[in-house]
Amino acid sequence: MEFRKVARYAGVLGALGAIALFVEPALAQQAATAPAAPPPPVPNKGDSAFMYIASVLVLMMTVPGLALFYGGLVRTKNMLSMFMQVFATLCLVAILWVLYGYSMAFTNGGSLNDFVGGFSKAFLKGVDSTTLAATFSNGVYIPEYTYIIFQMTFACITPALILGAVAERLKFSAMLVFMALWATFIYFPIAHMVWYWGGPDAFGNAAKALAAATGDAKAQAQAAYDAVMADAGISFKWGALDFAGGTVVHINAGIAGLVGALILGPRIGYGKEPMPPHSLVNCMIGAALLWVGWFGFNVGSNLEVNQFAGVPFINTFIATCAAGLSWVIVEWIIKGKPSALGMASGVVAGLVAITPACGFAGVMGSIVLGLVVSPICFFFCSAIKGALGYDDSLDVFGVHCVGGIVGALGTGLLVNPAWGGAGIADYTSKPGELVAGTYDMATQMISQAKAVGMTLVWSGIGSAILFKLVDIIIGLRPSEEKEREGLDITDHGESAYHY
Amino acid sequence: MEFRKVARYAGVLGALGAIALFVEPALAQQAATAPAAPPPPVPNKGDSAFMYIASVLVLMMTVPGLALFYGGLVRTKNMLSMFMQVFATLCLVAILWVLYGYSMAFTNGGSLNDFVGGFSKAFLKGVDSTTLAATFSNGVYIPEYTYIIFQMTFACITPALILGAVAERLKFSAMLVFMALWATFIYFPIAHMVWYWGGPDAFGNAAKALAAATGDAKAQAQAAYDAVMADAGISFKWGALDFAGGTVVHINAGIAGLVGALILGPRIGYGKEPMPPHSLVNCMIGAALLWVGWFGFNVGSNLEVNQFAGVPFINTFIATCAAGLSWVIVEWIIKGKPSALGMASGVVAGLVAITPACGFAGVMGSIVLGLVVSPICFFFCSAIKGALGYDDSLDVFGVHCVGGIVGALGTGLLVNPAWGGAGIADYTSKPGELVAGTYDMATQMISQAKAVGMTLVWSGIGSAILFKLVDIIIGLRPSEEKEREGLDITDHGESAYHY
Amino acid sequence: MEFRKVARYAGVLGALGAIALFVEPALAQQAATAPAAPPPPVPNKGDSAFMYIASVLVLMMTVPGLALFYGGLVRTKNMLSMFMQVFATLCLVAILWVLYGYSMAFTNGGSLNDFVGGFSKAFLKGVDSTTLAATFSNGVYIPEYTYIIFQMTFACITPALILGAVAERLKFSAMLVFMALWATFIYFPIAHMVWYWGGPDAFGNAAKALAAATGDAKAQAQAAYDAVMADAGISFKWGALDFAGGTVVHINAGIAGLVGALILGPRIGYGKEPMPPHSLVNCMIGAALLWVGWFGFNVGSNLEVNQFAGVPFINTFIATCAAGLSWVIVEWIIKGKPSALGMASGVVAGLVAITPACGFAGVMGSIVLGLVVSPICFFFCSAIKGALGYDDSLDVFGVHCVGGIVGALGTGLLVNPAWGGAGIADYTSKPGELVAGTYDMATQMISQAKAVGMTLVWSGIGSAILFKLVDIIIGLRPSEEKEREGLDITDHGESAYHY
Amino acid sequence: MKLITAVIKPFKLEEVRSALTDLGLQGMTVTEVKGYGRQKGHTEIYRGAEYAVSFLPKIKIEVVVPGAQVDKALAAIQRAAKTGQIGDGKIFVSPIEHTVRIRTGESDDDAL
Amino acid sequence: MKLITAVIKPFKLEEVRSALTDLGLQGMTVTEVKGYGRQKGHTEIYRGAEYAVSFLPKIKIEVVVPGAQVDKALAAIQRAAKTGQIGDGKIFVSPIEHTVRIRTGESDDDAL
Amino acid sequence: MKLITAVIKPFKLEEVRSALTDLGLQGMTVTEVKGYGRQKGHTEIYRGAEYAVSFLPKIKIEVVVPGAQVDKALAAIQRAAKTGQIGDGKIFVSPIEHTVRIRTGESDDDAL
Ligand SMILES: Nc1ncnc2c1ncn2[C@@H]1O[C@H](COP(=O)(O)OP(=O)(O)O)[C@@H](O)[C@H]1O
Ligand SMILES: Nc1ncnc2c1ncn2[C@@H]1O[C@H](COP(=O)(O)OP(=O)(O)O)[C@@H](O)[C@H]1O
Ligand SMILES: Nc1ncnc2c1ncn2[C@@H]1O[C@H](COP(=O)(O)OP(=O)(O)O)[C@@H](O)[C@H]1O
Repeated sequence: MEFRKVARYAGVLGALGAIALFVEPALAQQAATAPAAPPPPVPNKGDSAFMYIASVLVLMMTVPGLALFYGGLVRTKNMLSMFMQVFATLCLVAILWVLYGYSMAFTNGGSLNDFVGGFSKAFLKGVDSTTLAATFSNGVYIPEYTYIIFQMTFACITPALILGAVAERLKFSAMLVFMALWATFIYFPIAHMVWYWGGPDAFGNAAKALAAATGDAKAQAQAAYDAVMADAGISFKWGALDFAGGTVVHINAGIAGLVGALILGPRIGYGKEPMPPHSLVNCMIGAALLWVGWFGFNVGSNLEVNQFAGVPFINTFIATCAAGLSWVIVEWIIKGKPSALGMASGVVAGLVAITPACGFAGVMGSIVLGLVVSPICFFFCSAIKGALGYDDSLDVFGVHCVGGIVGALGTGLLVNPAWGGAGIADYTSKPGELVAGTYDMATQMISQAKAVGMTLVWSGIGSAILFKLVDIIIGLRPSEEKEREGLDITDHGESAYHY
Repeated sequence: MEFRKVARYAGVLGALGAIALFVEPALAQQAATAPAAPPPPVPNKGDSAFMYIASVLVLMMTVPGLALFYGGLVRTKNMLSMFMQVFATLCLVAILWVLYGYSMAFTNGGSLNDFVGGFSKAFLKGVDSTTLAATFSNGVYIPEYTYIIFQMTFACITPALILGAVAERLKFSAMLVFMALWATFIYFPIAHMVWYWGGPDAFGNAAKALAAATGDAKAQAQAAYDAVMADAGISFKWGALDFAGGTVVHINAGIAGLVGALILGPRIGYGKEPMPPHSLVNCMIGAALLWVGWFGFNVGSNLEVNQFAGVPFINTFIATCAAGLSWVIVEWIIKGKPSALGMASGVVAGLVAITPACGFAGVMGSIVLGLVVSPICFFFCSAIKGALGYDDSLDVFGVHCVGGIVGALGTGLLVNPAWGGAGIADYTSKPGELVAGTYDMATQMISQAKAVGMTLVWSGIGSAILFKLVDIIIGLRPSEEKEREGLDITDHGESAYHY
Repeated sequence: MEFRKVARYAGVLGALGAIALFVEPALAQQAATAPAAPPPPVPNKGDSAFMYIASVLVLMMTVPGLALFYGGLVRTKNMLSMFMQVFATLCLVAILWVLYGYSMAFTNGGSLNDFVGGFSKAFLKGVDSTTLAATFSNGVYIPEYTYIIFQMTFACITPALILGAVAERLKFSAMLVFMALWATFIYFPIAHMVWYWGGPDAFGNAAKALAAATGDAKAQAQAAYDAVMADAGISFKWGALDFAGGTVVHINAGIAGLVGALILGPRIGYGKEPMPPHSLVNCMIGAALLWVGWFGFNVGSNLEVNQFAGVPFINTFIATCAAGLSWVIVEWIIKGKPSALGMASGVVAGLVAITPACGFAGVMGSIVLGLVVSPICFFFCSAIKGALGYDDSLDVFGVHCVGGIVGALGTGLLVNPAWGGAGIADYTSKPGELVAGTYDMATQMISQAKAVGMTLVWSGIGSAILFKLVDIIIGLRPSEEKEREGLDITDHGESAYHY
Repeated sequence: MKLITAVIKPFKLEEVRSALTDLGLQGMTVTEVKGYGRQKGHTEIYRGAEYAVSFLPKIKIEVVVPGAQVDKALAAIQRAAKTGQIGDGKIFVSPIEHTVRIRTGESDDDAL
Repeated sequence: MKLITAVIKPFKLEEVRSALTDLGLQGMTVTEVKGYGRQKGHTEIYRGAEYAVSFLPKIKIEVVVPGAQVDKALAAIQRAAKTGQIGDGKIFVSPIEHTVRIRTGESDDDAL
Repeated sequence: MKLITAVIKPFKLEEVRSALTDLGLQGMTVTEVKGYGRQKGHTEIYRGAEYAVSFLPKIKIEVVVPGAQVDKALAAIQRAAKTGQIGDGKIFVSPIEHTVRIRTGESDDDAL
């Protein structure tokens, strides 16, 4: 038991990434004061195989998964629009990612390093088949391309999530411009804040060097140690836990969606005309593919397929089951019938909530998290949305943002070793031995809350500015007549079906 | 050639599982009489990567695969009902699995051990990231979580298969209660009977210890040896072969479906009104995803990705192709046209039949099995069903049970080394060397028949009791008016499509 | 940098395969003159795991991927026909593959060896779990079954691609006969010409032996060396580069499709009645699944998951994104609206173009290739097709053949190390050290053009003969009345939808 | 000639069709429609939002018959379509002045 | 009795339905149709091929009313369905000679 | 005014539409229907179970024309829709008493 507790963590906040080039200058520098460098690590083929498939799975979550989940929920006349917006967002952001996004997220940003990286790897400069990225285990590396690809799929799906909130009334042209801006000014920086750090070996080596240093070398080693610790995003330094992107992905996209829905205003006829999902079948296929792909998302966030990979896997499975059932039961009690849309919503809410927690919680804790998240999201999607009257078309806020917050806070509780959680790893006190650090609930919950708050503020305000900007430049909404006719015909000149 | 023949086996019956905790007390006890224990085995990352993806594939078989395959075949008004029933069964059984199902299937059940396990691992007690599960190779282990997850996906899809037989007329509430009971009293015990054993190392070590023992120690070693051999499910001890679950999954669900169809009675209008599939497109997408996912099911049942993994893979591919073509050709001859539904049915029949045989048969044998299974299933789905007049809505009996029986018996023949089969491994006479045991067709066919009969009886009678019970408590069928209106609206308050 | 440049190549043309049985007689013979043979290589489990999943992904490209992509584009009345033709082609060709296709493609064909293999491995004779296939790295092998399976999925999808060009007017019976012939006389030979070679170790060992030989042995070693070099398909010997099958798969199927469309003539009503896609949603789901599965196709073509596997992966991702956007933008400019079908077409065009180049190009080169291919394909699908008036129903020629040619020629340019490409490996001058050979643009472009031309001629003429032959024997097209009613009912006796 | 338009419950189509063909009426045209009437619809709920679906699926049969056969046809339809439950539907009779069979150009009663 | 047939814009269905029920008309039958008229359609483009789609989705409402209510019904429909934009649709009135309620056999005005 | 109702083969819609517009008729309403008649349907087989599908897809065109144009319209439809094969369909003419254009309130011939 002891072993597991310490091992499944993620440094301080370091959920996903933590790329460290094997021959990164900063590290080389410290290596000078450390014992002779070990031979370059060789990536394990099992890890690589897993990470590539995980990336494929996250792509499948986006297309066709998310496109179907969202597309099934809109009216027939906007079905293709939904598909096109998801596809185009994916294509656009992937290209930005290799041009400068990866660099903005995962390099040192100099004086702005707390918030954003720099451009030293723009156009993937210096990346080739031999460069490596750190994982969360000392001495274990994966090819840097593998890491770039896996992270790219995250960068692509996150903005696409926003589309559900503004569905059926956002012009395609405006959407493209908004997405380019949003990826650049919101996503890449937040990814940097949360996921950029030096990696376990950098931490461990610096700590070892410091411990070994005596006399004059002590001060130098301390400085080197401090430099390594400081070379990370601000959220990471706060020590919040987020295994697979609850904040960076779900809270981030969810709050941006709410802001978009408020700025665009409700769809014509909202609250007056019925707007039932045009194909709940497509919606459920989409939900199923999201679930299937989410194992790439969550388990891939372990960055290697070591023994601990089973933990995020089983938690992702079970929390989702619990949340699916729990939404359906709440609905049964309150509305009189358990609905298929409720099942789909619960499944997604469960996946969202377990995302930050999946590597930290115990299996029973995951069941509880799943049971809890659905009623809360249900309440936001029906009561709160109804009361406030905003038109978050497909409940991106109610499911992703609210579910993400439940998950982020739940993570702080469920990591508790006393409750079957994995505890928090300590990379520095006994480097390489995976000893668990101390866990204090209050401290941890404050860290979690800070990370949540930071994301809500940065993404909320930033998205508002960007939406307004695009509205001024090219206008967000189509004319009333076009919106009535549907975006499929007016934006794309096509109809989804000709049965 | 010699090497292959001995190596692709599976102990006695041990198709899938054979979990043995590395430090399980019982084994440790015997280890005392054996030479010093080797260092704890380290799971191979390639194996883990493969098993996780295999589990994802089996999930994809269930949702959206099976939901689409079944959903496409019902009438529009019951489409969401089909999806909901599959999703809810999956969610429910997965939770039961971690609560007590895994323990009931894969622990020693004391005096009931022939038929069912105990509750020593209820709530996954004692399982963590360091515990291991045995594979079919001496000295090769995978993380226990990996095994729990993989087996969980089997536990989830099996009851969902039943849903096709009682489609369009089983109330959602009754379905939930039935599934909880069925998993508990039928599936978990049968999984125990067929798949619970001590693993190859336990067998081998006991045999080695026995061989080495002299004098007084001999009797003690013999007792230890007998204990290991006895610590297995009854079906396993009979020595039937079932690589990936032909009995536990397909015969089991198929006979339960027939019983359900008989107890519920035919759908209103059955035989009078046309009930054509509302979307053969969805049905074929479902069939394709079943095929795709079945590689996780069948090849994953090898539990590791060693050189023998190619055998179940290529057999699963080829038998399916042969069965797809063969159904279509039979139909062409008898009905005048080769139909898409025939292709989908043949594909599934082929997958069902090859499931128990995939790791044992040769490639040419698999083609024969595929060619043979489709005409037999076709005969049951058209002639027999028509003659007897029961309403097995989606032919769960005709395809899964009949196809499963063809496969189970075919396995006994095709394993024959003289016919290109793999032969049956002998873990005890030369442990660790994968020497093939003797093969006798008559003996083997009797074992196969016993396993089939056992499943038919246990599941047939048990399911009848459970269906009746649920009928008494809450009633299985909706009112006539509700059935006419369709379960989508009456059970779930939704319509599948609003084009 | 240096390391990467030399390493990602593929021998001379050797895109995909290069099977060499570890104990193949020819090699054993040379080994006699070489130093003592090393112990038999053990396949890496990570490689095997990856290759099996890659094969599953290519199956998923075919069904449901391609079936949906094509099916969505036809009219409702031919939807099932499209699905059936894809499924049946897959089943049929897979069986031919294990019966004799693999042997025709991947064994020595004696005097015809330049063009086709022999029948020494018919019925998979001699293949078992212990036989191995070479990869592109010295000393790295995968199980031969793995290679057979992976290549089988290619053999299945290629003929299925043709179906789009002759959609809605090819009888099912004629289709079956044509496909059996086409696989046999076009696909298996072309696969042999392009992908059959001795593998890196055969090359390297012969070269080493030659270098070490002195005196009399020199001539003998030279002869042995020449024999190894000569034991390859003709296209391979020309030295053209094709990483994952641009010629064998896309140009080959594309030109066959054009020939078929010309011989069958246009659909009744073509150019007069509107023939809009009956479900662009299905088309886009299909495009997404093609994309998802294509990672199996392209990255699997690396045959192992070494560090270089990231290159085809990221290129496949990024070129596709660029091509998707670029088609949409061209359409926006020329036709006034960016369409969903345009996005789907661009995505597929990008995938086609990057297929031969994915392991050779740099990431920025891949973006350029993606941006370039879409306008060219768009031009063929609209202007050229319109001008010439042939009815390539789903633009198989315009997307697969044209896109394939763009990719094949682009590969010759983008492999250029000076432009970020990987350079061309030299297996003989410094065997085992992965030193890059020289690159000369003119030479390389001539090789590429020869391979393209060869494929166009063999497949173009061969397909014409086969289509004519089938037309004479059983007739290609249904009666006018049947074509009007739709093939779903007239060929298969079913309707796709009964909403 | 009269046009008889019957709005019936969908599952009654087969019975009505065969009742009419038993009378020797060889042609009819059928449309899927939605009906609003006394039969109450149902409520659909989508993530908390409830919609009253007041329109129910019905089948509309249109059959043009020679004047002499109107009464028999009305009786036949009524018999076949009746369940006695609310929502069984309506039959309307309206005049047709002229009929043409496109294939042959025959007209009026000959065209039926 | 008269049959009032109104072809309207789809999103006006709810308003027209409630206008009619406000008049006490408890039944109507609705069909999804495609209309061709002055309102121009749109162009759809599929891989370069352009199709002029001249038919637009419309809703056809059929309601049989007692003679006395025709004018009120006409006025109500017109009010509810009007947007003032081209394509608002048409209303046609035609005679109905006989009506039967299948469930009860009641006929004519009693059947409405 | 008369209502001309034509039930035709689906692929003839375009020809009939353009034949009518050539006459200057600017409006019509089209419905997808299923027709039963002399033209025999087909059999569909689902896993052994055979269904005789007696209804075939047809298109129903409704066009209201001023009395003076009825004959020309009938002739035009007949010409355009004819293939000479069984199942070409029927044309029915019935009276319309009143017409309203919703947008403007114009009525009768002005509304067409
Ligand atoms: N006045 C009417 N005009 C047109 N159709 C009507 C009218 N009244 C009823 N219908 C049609 O008849 C169907 C059945 O009517 P309803 O009032 O529900 O039951 P019942 O026929 O038993 O009185 C309705 O759904 C509608 O399609
Ligand atoms: N003569 C007609 N016969 C039948 N339906 C018609 C006729 N004229 C118009 N319609 C229907 O009315 C709809 C609206 O007509 P349109 O000419 O577009 O606009 P408006 O009603 O504003 O004049 C058409 O789409 C068509 O369905
Ligand atoms: N008496 C009728 N009333 C209504 N519709 C009819 C009638 N007779 C035929 N039809 C319609 O006309 C179509 C064609 O009729 P059918 O008898 O098949 O061929 P034909 O028009 O060549 O005589 C039918 O499918 C049906 O929709």
